[in-house]
Amino acid sequence: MISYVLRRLIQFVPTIFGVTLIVFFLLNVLPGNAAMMAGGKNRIPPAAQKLMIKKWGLDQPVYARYFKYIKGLCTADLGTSFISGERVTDVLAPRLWPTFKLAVIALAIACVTGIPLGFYSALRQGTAMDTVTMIGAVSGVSMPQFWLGLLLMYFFSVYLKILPTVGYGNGDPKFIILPAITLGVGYMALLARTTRAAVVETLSQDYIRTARSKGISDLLINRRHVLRNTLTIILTSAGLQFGSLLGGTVVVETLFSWPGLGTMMVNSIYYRDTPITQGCVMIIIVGFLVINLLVDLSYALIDPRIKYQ
Amino acid sequence: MKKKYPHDVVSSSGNIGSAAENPMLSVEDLKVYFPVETGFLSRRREYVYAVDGVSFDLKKGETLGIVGESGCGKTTTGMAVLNLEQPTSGRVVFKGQDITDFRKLSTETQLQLRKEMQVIFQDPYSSLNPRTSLDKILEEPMKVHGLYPSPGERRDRVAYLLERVGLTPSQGKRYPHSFSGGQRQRIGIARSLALNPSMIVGDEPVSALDVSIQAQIINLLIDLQSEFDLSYVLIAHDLAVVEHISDRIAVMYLGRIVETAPYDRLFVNPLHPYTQALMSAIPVPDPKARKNRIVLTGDVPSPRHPPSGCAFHPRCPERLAECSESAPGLLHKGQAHHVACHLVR
Amino acid sequence: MKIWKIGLSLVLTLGLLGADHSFAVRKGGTFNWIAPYGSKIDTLDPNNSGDEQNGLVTMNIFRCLYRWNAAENKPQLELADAVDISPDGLVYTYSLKRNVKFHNGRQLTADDIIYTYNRIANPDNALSGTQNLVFIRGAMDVFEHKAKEVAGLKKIDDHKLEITLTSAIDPAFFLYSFPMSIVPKEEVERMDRPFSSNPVGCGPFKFVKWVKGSEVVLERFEDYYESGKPYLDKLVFKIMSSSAARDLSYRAKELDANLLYATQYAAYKKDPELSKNLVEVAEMFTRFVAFNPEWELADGRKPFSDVRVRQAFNYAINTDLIVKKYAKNKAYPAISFLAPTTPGYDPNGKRYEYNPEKAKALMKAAGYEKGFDLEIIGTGDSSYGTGVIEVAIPFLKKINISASALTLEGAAKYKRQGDRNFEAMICSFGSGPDGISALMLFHSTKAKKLPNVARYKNGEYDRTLDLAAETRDPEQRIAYVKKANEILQADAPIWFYNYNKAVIAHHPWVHGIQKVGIEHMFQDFTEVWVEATSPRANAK
Amino acid sequence: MQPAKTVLNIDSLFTEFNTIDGTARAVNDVTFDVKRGEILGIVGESGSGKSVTALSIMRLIRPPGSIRRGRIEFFGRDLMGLSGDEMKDVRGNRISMIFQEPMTSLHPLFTIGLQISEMYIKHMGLSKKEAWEHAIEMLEKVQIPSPEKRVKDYPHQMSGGMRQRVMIAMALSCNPELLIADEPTTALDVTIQAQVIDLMWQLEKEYSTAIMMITHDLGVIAEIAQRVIVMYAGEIVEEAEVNQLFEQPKHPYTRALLEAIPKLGRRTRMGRKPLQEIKGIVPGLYNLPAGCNFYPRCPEARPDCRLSDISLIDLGIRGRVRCPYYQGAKA
Amino acid sequence: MDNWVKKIRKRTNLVAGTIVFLIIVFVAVFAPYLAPTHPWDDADLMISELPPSGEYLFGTDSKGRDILSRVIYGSRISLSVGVISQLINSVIGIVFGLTAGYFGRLWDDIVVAVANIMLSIPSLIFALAVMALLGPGLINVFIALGLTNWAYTCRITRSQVLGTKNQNYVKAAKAMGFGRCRVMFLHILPNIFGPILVMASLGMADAILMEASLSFLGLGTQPPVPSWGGMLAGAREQLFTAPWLSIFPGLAIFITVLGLNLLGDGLRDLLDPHMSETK
Repeated sequence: MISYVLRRLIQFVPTIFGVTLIVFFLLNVLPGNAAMMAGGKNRIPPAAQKLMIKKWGLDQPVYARYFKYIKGLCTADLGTSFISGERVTDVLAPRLWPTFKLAVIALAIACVTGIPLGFYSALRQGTAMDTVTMIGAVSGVSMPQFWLGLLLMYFFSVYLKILPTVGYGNGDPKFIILPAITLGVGYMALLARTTRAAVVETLSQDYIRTARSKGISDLLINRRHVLRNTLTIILTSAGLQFGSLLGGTVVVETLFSWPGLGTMMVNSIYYRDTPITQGCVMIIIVGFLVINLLVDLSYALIDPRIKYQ
Repeated sequence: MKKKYPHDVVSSSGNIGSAAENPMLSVEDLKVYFPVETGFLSRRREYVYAVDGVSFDLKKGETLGIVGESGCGKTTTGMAVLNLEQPTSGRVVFKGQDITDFRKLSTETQLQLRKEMQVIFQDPYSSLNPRTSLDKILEEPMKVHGLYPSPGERRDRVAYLLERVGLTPSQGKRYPHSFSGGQRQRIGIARSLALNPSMIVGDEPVSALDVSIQAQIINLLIDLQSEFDLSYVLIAHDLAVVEHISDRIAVMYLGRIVETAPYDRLFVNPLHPYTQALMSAIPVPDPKARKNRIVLTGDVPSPRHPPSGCAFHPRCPERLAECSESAPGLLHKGQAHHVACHLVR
Repeated sequence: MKIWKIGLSLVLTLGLLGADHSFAVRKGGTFNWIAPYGSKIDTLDPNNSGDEQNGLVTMNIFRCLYRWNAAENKPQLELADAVDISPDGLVYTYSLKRNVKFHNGRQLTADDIIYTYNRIANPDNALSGTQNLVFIRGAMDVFEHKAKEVAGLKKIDDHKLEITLTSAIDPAFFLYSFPMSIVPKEEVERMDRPFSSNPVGCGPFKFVKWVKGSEVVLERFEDYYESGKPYLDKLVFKIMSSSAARDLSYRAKELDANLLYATQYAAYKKDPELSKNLVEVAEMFTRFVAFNPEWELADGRKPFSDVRVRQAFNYAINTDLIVKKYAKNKAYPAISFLAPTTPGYDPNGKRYEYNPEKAKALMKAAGYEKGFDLEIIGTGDSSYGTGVIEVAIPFLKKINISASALTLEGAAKYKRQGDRNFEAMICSFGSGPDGISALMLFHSTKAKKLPNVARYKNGEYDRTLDLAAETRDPEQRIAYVKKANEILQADAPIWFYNYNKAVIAHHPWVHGIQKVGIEHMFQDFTEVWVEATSPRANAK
Repeated sequence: MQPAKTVLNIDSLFTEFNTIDGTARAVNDVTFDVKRGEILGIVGESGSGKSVTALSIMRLIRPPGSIRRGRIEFFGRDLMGLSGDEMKDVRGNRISMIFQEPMTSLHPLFTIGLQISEMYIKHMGLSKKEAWEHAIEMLEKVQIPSPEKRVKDYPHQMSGGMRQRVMIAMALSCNPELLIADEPTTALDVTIQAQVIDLMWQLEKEYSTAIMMITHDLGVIAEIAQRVIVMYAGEIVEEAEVNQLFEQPKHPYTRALLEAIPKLGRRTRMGRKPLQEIKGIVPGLYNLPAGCNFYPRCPEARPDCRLSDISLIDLGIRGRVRCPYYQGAKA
Repeated sequence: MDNWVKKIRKRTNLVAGTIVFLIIVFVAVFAPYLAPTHPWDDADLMISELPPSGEYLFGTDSKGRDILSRVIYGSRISLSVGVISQLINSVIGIVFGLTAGYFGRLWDDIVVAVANIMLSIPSLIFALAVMALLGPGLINVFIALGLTNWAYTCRITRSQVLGTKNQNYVKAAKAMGFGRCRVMFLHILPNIFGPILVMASLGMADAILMEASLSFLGLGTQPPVPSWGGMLAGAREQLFTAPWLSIFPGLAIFITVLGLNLLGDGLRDLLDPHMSETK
């Protein structure tokens, strides 16, 4: 088990290098540079821009910069932000927790609602309830997040006046509810659909028939026999889609003034603050990889057939 | 890894057909191991010893039956002969040509060999491409191999094949899903005949069929053999079927041949305890024949960790002390009867 | 010799307060304000960023040598009580205020100003304020690595500073803006925490915390040099780029004031309650479409090199209707470039009225009767992005110009702007507070910030502007500026769209929101206070 | 032996599957009974309706299938009239079932101990611990070595034969009156099959449970059954005592089936003769032929066989047969 | 064949999905005949931002254009974005997935690694970077979205190939000496096409929404050409002041996504009732 984890962790390395390579070169070929954007509306004169470019090493060829970056990476040095001049690690560190918290709570909301919903509609295949769930799931997927976010804000903050509209509120749990729901709904829809498919498949398995032939109640069959087996399928899908959940934080964080990584990443792309973009991508990717590792490991808890030597 | 059979093994054999001829197929000390990677930094490799030193010959026009329980390596042997599995070691000689390293042969030779050797599979459902019509299934190999170059000839050939296996040419436009299991097996047979092969490996060709259909296919296979001058390697677990079709039978257990003999010798005088147990275990459709069977204890061991010495010894009712220590070689007991057992000297 | 002696005028303050309420100011309370531009604040090191988003925060933490007087719409002395100007107008001697303290308790001296300006000039720091110093003697030498310190800065004593200029211009316009904020050396060079996220200044508010991506919290600096100010206990900047979200937050009374976009402006105007407390100002930003005269058609003709085509463009579009319907009156139709609040603006200037017939005639005269295809680039901004072009498309169609819009992301647009790789481009530029520097944008050789976007070349225009810059007589200067503005109008190197009308809505309990023409968001919170009816009147 | 007492009595059972292809009459007017302590063999090819009959008895037919009509009397009580919960008390407790695929019929994610103890918890109300003890006991009865260790195993850690023993242990754990075994040995190797058949013999003697043995293998039937029902295309075509069936098969289908099987040693003794084929294919359940279902394939068919449905002829102690010409054919 | 007709008729998902899809295709193809006005040339500022009425069924936008016409024309962009980007996705995913699954070994390792990398880069970020690199424009939207999501298709294809390549008909094809390409593309691919098709139909929905996201960021299709996403984006800040601006394009997206989902589900049921949904 431990050696399996170690091996997986080592496998992270090439993936991370691959991603940095792709992202680094993609960012490099983007038109414009940080110096151009540095002054905001008060553009910086071209001469000063040249100086900045030199200072940031943007005048060096891209491969040289990449190797420098990788060298830094090996010593856990993610570089320095162009704009603020602070170390990337210092900039990112305080934004990790809010994004993590948001993603996890959104995930929890999605799981708590999506899985039972999918389960329920699978058990009532072909009924009106099933159709309603399906349509609900599709609306969840096709509803733009800013729409949902604004509607929730209107309903809960302006109309009911029970929740704050935006902000982080020092970690006050009231503040996370709306952004988490907004982020989680699409994911919930996805989980509901995956769960439904998985349950439908599981229900046709021989061992479910065996369980029935034993005279066990449907409740127990569903709760124990079906759910357990379905979990692995749901987990895989949930893990793979976690990337898109993280991607969704961009819109939600911006809308709700949530101090997370998503906003920072988009802004850093806009301002061509590549060290920050790289850092954000790095964190998101490590997050994705770790989540998927955890998913794989949790298989071992659910499925005794999987052994990690 | 160092378990080896003595190399003498089946040298003279066969009772049907002209014994003077060189064998059509000759398999020598064939081993097929599947690597299983375990461990972390060390990258320890374990092997599944699927086939562990199998040797046999097949003469022109002969049928060799290979029987054994699941996991004994009979299917892998068949696939290795066809080069659908890469042998780990040993030699496969077909019509005098060493084809062990199939990929190293020239493309032309490969194509030629593919034409000569064909296969019929067990499961009639998975062995036909569900998205291809019957005509295409039969025509495609001809096109690839450049047989019957004109469309008309091909069409005639397809019609002939379909008729020969008991289908009608008008069914050629249909897709496999509209056929029953028995019909599909006929299609599989027709396909294997499309290229005029000289040898066919049948991997449990009748075991998935209903009893009433099984007889049809067995009869068909026997008829086709003489008509097309075929040699068969027939892999099966049902001894009764094997006895009915084969000229010679090899009994496999855990990757090795434990006994090989002409069909009649084997039934009259099975020498290996495993063969005896196998034969006694088969339920006979005659309630009066209920008898005291040899019921073997335990399960077939995993080919990943085969027992020491004779692989059968943990289950053998007559095992000797030496059975767990050394593996017996195949001994010739006359009339092409070979057996690998310490009891038989 | 002229002495400006402007202390912080109590009279002025009272006048301001008296204007919109009749009872006494109240101390205390938290004010929730916004940072509406983009969803981030990069840095709170004021010298390091020219972005308004950062500036609207840092200007409340820091103070510059000068400050923008919103009421009089011009810069005024801030950190000095008085300034002596030499007769040739090249040497300025400032008598600094003696009661200015940094938030770390240390008093401000002339050294701090010298340190700050040297810091800005030093090219190794790559700070964005550099451009504002070029008029000080020796600044360019530092900038070009020829000297270590700006020669024109001299400390006479702790509270006397002498600045020598290269030409006789008013430094106030260059030294009032937030990138020129005075910073304390010991805090900037601290190793234990970066200055950019732990700013220490001498302004009315002290930095408390910055939740990056979410909010910046400031609190009253008790030792601020203007006694009794500021009134607010706490000032919170919520970073909110979505105007719809801001609207909801404002309606939920979580924000005390809100910057409105066109869509909300129209809605607020209609609402009997919300329409009561709107503070509108003509901002010194002009939105326009710049033509590229170098751009060639396939047949080698350069349509925009012909003044008739450019004029036709101006005549063809019903600008008033667009301002009314699309911008929902949250703008003023433009007459030439200079904004209404900028000196030199002529409200009676001749406008290009909507006259499609004349436009057609001009096009015909120029030989473009059949028109041409035109791609106009811009960003996705709602007030000066490609949306405006979409509205203009049907008008241009009538003079046979088939226009399309290409929305570019900011950096990509700037790249093309810099490379002059466009046919026409919609943008927004500051058109104040100094008419000369604003019009310099179209000077063929001296365009300062970025090369002349419209590649406009007119000897007369250049000469007029040069004359304006050289003149010391204010009246004459304004006259030259006006003239240049007129030439620009006549030559039409751009389509003059509108000047922004910036609107801040505030709740009834809020007092002291001013009209700030340079940028409405640059509110000086020393003046702002809230009544006890504020939901946050007593929040700490 | 105890006096023959009827455990189960099936009367005119019809089970259908309504699918988009039409209605499949999987079980068509099936009537038979099972007596205490006997092993009833049901033999037939795929699609003959034997498994559906078994599932109908358990009332485990899932949509789109449904029991159209018929009585399923278990000790005189019609199971069709029971509520869902009452039926659950019967299932596993009084009637239990073993399935064909021991690989897939056990839940892969639970220990076999848990899967067996579920039965005790549900039907006997035992505590988890007691149930666990019983599970170990039961494993011992089905001759699983070191049961106290294996009880914690997961199905994938066991061989096919072992798994089938577990299934048997589970089925017998509540001492049911009727055990339905649906092809219990088909997926097993012959040597393992022999073990399982032996085990079933022993258990049957010990518990005197009535067993319904469903299989397509006439050899297995001959080994284990006392009475045999032959099914074809959803109908019973013949019922007879086992010796009688093999010695004097009455229905042409039974006869053809017996002839079609290659028998071990036959070639060696008598030389190779072509196997007796049954021509054609098993008819699809969606479009059964008119008249006798076997008519198109019957080597002894007569023209009038296709005219009207053939009813099952009761021959008393000689069983039943669905062929009016059984005697003539025999001749 | 009769059977097929019957089968299809009984599949409500498939039928409903197909109908919705066909309607949208119809609307897209015949947009000029269906739309009451030209979606941008007929703009009239005098009628800007009118709520839905008898004259303007869906109302008008802030630029004085009929929203109904724009929604109708928008189907062209949104649909072509969905179809073409999915086509690119599928081709890339299939080629990589097929070869990786079939050849195995080092190539498989490489493809799996690259696919994992692609999966771990948030797709919006990747598309954003590609768009920023290529510049805006419809073709570039196709390319950006086409390059973004192929990893899912690749994964599905690969796992399907792993399951299929040991099928006996593949072995039989090999045994008959068929070349690798023939085996891969003529024997394996047609049999795993079902799940890929399902992926593609669901991916289309994704792509339409992604185009919307790109439009929000000003990187989608170029004005004045309407796309649903672009319309939504433009109306983003007017959700409460002029709700009709976003409701109708939003509904159009919803209906299309619903239709494509139904179609995907239906196809899956039709082609393989036991395929597990992994996306």
